[in-house]
Amino acid sequence: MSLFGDPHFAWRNAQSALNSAGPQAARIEAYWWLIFAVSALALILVVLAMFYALFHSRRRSDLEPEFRPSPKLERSRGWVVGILGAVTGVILLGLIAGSFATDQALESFTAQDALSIDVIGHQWWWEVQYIDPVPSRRASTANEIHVPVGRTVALTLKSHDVIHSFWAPNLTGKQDLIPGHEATLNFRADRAGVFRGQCAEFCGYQHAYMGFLVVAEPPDQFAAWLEKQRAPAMTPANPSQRRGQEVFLSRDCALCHTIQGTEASGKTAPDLTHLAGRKTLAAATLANNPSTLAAWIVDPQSLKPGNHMPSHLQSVRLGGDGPSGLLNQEDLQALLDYLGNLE
Amino acid sequence: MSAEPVIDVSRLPTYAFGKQSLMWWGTLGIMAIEGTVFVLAAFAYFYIRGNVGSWPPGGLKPPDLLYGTINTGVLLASLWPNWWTDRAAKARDLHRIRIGLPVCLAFAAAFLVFRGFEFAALNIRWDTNAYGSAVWTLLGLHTVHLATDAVDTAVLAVLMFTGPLEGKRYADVSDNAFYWYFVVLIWIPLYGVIYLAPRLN
Amino acid sequence: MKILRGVWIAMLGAAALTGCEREERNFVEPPPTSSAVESLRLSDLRPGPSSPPPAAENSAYQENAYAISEGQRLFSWYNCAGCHFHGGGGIGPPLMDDLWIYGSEPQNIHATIIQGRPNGMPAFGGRIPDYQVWQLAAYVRSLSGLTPKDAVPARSDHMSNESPPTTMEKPSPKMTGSPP
Amino acid sequence: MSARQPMDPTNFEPLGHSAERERLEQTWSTPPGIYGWLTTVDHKLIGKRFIVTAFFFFLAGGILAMLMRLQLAQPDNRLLGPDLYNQIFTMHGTTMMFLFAVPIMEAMGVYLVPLMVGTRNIAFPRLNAFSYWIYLFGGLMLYSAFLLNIGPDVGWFSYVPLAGPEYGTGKRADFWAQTITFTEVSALAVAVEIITTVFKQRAVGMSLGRVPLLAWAMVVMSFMIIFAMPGVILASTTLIMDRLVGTHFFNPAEGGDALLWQHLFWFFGHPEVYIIFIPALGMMSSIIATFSRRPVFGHAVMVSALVATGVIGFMLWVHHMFATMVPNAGKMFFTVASMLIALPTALQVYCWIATLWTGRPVFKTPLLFVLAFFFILVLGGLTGLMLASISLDTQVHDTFFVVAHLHYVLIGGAVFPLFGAFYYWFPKITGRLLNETAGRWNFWLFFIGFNLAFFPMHQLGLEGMPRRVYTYPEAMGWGGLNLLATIGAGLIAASVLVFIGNVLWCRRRGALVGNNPWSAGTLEWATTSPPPDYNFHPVPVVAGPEPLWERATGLPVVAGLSDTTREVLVTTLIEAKPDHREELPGPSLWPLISALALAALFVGSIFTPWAVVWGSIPVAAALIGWFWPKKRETEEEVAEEVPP
Repeated sequence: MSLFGDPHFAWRNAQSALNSAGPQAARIEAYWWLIFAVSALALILVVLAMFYALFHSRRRSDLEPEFRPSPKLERSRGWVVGILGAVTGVILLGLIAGSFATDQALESFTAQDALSIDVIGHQWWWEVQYIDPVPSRRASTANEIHVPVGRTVALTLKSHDVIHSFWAPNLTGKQDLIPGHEATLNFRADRAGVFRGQCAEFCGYQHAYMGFLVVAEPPDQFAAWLEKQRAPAMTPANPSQRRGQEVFLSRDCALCHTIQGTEASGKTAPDLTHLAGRKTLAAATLANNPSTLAAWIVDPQSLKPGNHMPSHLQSVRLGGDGPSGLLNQEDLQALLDYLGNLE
Repeated sequence: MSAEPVIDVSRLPTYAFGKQSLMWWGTLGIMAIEGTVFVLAAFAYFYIRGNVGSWPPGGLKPPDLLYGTINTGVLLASLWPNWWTDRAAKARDLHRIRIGLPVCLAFAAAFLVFRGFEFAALNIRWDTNAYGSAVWTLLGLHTVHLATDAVDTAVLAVLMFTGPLEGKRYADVSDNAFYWYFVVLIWIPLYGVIYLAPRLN
Repeated sequence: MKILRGVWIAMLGAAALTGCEREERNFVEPPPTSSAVESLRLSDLRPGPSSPPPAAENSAYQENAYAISEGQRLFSWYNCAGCHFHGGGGIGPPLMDDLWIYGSEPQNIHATIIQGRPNGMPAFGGRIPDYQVWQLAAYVRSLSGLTPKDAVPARSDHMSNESPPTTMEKPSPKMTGSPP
Repeated sequence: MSARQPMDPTNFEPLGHSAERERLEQTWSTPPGIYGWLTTVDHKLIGKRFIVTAFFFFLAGGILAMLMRLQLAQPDNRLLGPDLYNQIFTMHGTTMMFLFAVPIMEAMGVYLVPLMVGTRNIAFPRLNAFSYWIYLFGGLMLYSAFLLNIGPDVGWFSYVPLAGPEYGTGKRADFWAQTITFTEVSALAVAVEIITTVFKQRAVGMSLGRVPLLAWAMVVMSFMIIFAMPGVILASTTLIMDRLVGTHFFNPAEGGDALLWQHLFWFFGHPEVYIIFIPALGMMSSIIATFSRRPVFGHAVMVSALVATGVIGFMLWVHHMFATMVPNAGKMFFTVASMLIALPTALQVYCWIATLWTGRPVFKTPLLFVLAFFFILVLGGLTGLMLASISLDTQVHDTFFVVAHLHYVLIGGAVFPLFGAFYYWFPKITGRLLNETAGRWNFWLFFIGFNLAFFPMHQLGLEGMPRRVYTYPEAMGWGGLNLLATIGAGLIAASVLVFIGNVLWCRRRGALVGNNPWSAGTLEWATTSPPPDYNFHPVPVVAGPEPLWERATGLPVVAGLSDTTREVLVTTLIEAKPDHREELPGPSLWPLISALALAALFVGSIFTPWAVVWGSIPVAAALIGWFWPKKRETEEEVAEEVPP
């Protein structure tokens, strides 16, 4: 079952520590190649030494144990072992120095003039808040972080429930989000592109599908995007959409979701003000299009079992007439119309 | 071919005291384990403290000193009868052991009674906040040690009066005192953590 | 060896009989047997066969740890705590005591949530899915100890001063060993 | 070994002592039948039982691993849902760490250490029986819970708050915490026994410098258990209290801290790795020495390296927390320690290579398993260096790279030597040899399957695949390597089946090879294979680290130990001079009863705190019954008593 028929979502190198797109990830990648080379060499030498020892040992048919080896021979071998030990120690010190240098380099990327973003981990999605001193200029979105190319981004990471870990390997290393603590993480994207990230700390049933996108775009494009995010939601443009909005506000949707400019102000689920502008649904799990959206609304529990979006399967089946009737097909179609308009 | 016996051990004693004996090493191992538990529990206490501005948190009163201090006195005093009984055991003096063990037991009982008051004097419940949880755990952990050693002492005391008695029991009495020293000595830093640390801000 | 194995099997059997539906995680009502996704992707939505009336299922929620914890989550998500707080009551009546104005059976609580009650309790019928109403009912009942104790956690991760005063004594920490 | 036996392995079977032997037989034997089975205190029976039980848990954990690999073999797979998958990976980790790896290393110690140091039983034999029972009950409890859908589902590390009262719904995490408690009690008891045995029950003349490397390794392991397990005792106790009686250790809203859990858990969790690894190093040394036909090069360096590893092993735990907000200055210390711990292991590797180089290697299956170590463990150790770097760790931490690393370390560093050890000591335990051809199949299937299964995971991790995911989207492009890994896992399963078949066949029909088939040099081979109930008669005296190699004919022996009571010789700590005789207790039902009482307490305390209060009464009663002397036995002993 692939929900990503669209080749646009082939993410083979979009979530890779070996395809850095910013200075932080690049520094780590450089250290990786250094330690990889040293390690590969060391491994080869050990294995070669083992084979050399095996086939150049003094093989005799006589298996009489040599319980008191000649002290002279032992001493000369002792020198070899001692020198090897010393060389190993020096190499280890070199690797430690390299590691510290990398740590230092990462710390030295200053966060001046950084773009501040709050990221809050929820079971199993990411809340994203663009901070601004002027309250009305704040913007809220979910699972998709747009950043300007070439400008440092300073994330403030918090968790709403359990421990999560924010990891976008193309940009920088991961940072845990621990309830009761606040963490920061800086990164910079040096080239435009869509990168994927994922929760890296086991957080329950849908740890596997707790993804997000980092969309790095040229500064002007980013500014336009952010301006759009600050605006309230589009108003319904036709009767079907109006009905959809009514459905949204009168059913369970509005208890958890917010749509700016309407009465829907639930805080426990993703902000849907500009839902239609996002590339994915359900924490970078599904491509965002009307059919996946319909599937997600009706039967989220078979797509992401255990997640907190309520199932409406029964409601749809009962056609809205049963004791629990919430949503009939027309309602659903209207709702899709409305949500599809929330650019 | 036959192996030649070169070492005849038939005249060696069949039991021994202190670090010669197996049981002493077993007891030492247990002390090492439990000592580490106490150290880590104290670490947990200070770790929690590190997260809070004032200590105890929320303007709580520190634990009242009275019973804790009385109890520390009782514990330190109990070292003497234990040491006395220990010496009696090493001298294999059954008469003195029969006096010493009940005295040790009386000290342990007195201690357990005061310990009840100590819990009340903590001024907090275990489920109020993390500070409460930590002090209850420290105090509870130590109480468990006291209680088990009290039971140990009681069993040995009964055995000393009723028999059957063999030489090894004297070593047991000595090891019992050895363990008691541990329980007392570990209390002194604990007293500092529970009663004094909250007073040093 | 055989005896031991027998004992173990007997124990297992006994435990299985008493049932561990307490631990079942029912993510979806009804269970996800359908291929709703495939049918939906064709974009014409076909309703499936209607499922049995849900009232028959409610007893399963009352003993189920997952249902109670979901109820707890929904209690805060749907802002029940806004009036009832964490069970202590405020604008709405307290839920932790033994006083039930409209009855303490799951059905009563279900009805209260669905229909609403005079003096401020809104009707949630048609707003939240039925299975969630049962989960909420199970949680509300757990607040006054009407569900099995071992299906309910001792505390939650919020401030404790609003939680029910527990009557249990402190257990002594488990024994870590005594001199052999 | 096909060539001439360098010494007569039967030289410890002096003729003409048959009456004495019979009396010893009677004194040390385990009663027949089921009663004997339940009451035995013979370290060999308990050790065997421990090994077999741990191996069963290895199989159970392996089956769980196969299920995981099947689930991950293709993207978006629906074979297992997240609920079941989470239980399975938690069970796999918990089983392998707590029910297989640590217990089997202890089990090898329980079986081998008394034989290696030349004594007749382990110290505190009833405690030994007790530690087996409590371990068995813990394992059965965990698997019963799993079969009843109460299997823990929060990871073998049980991070709070996910494992805490609010998010860890039901009783699953409690069963995890209590399983840990069972294993702790068992492991700590065995650790104390092993230390006491090696320190006080060595053969006369076995001064500390002559203690075999495996016995040293077991001592270091035991010390690590003693200082590491308290961390997880405290962790699991506080977790249960948070869940059951509402304490707030891990509730940030009331001053608790989720990071406290991580500190306590990893203070135990990292030494745990070395608890598993260090005994394996000892097995390596035993096997390499025997098959190179010479003592291990640099005995003193080897011992120091073991001790250094044990000490530094306690200074690494924060490297599991590099992605948390622990201050960087603190983390740097752990980078240094985590890198430097490679040094003692490197030195040991060099010493082994020097041993092979100056020796005359004999290629048998045990040696093959040991040689694999030089590739697999060294690779795992090198990836460990990568994890020691804070920056690099933030990229690979909690990804499949770490899954690869830890399996290279634990399978390469412990399971491969362990399989070598099975082949090596099987003739000791049964008197029969395992089949050599099957052994080669066993080895090559394992070696190839292992690398196929785990090497691709390095790349998966670098390509962004996190650990503990029950599935992954097809678009990530991880499908191919995952399929390869699943195929490799299948080969490992086949290899283990070959091994089981080999054991089952050779247990009854393997070649009978005498007492010392490898003509090894250490004391466990100085008695018959399998050893008699009393291990040695007469009790040997040693004059070097490889006593069987040093003296071509009969070693000097000890005389004068009672043959009507279970008497062992206690020697001094450093020089191993005779100090006194001590009688060890005989078979008893009390260890089993005590274990049952304690198990009832532990299981009950999952459901109610009152179980601790009421449950302690039967526990105390059982322990008193255990220690209470029997009148007749005491009288007998008093008659023979020699006071100090």
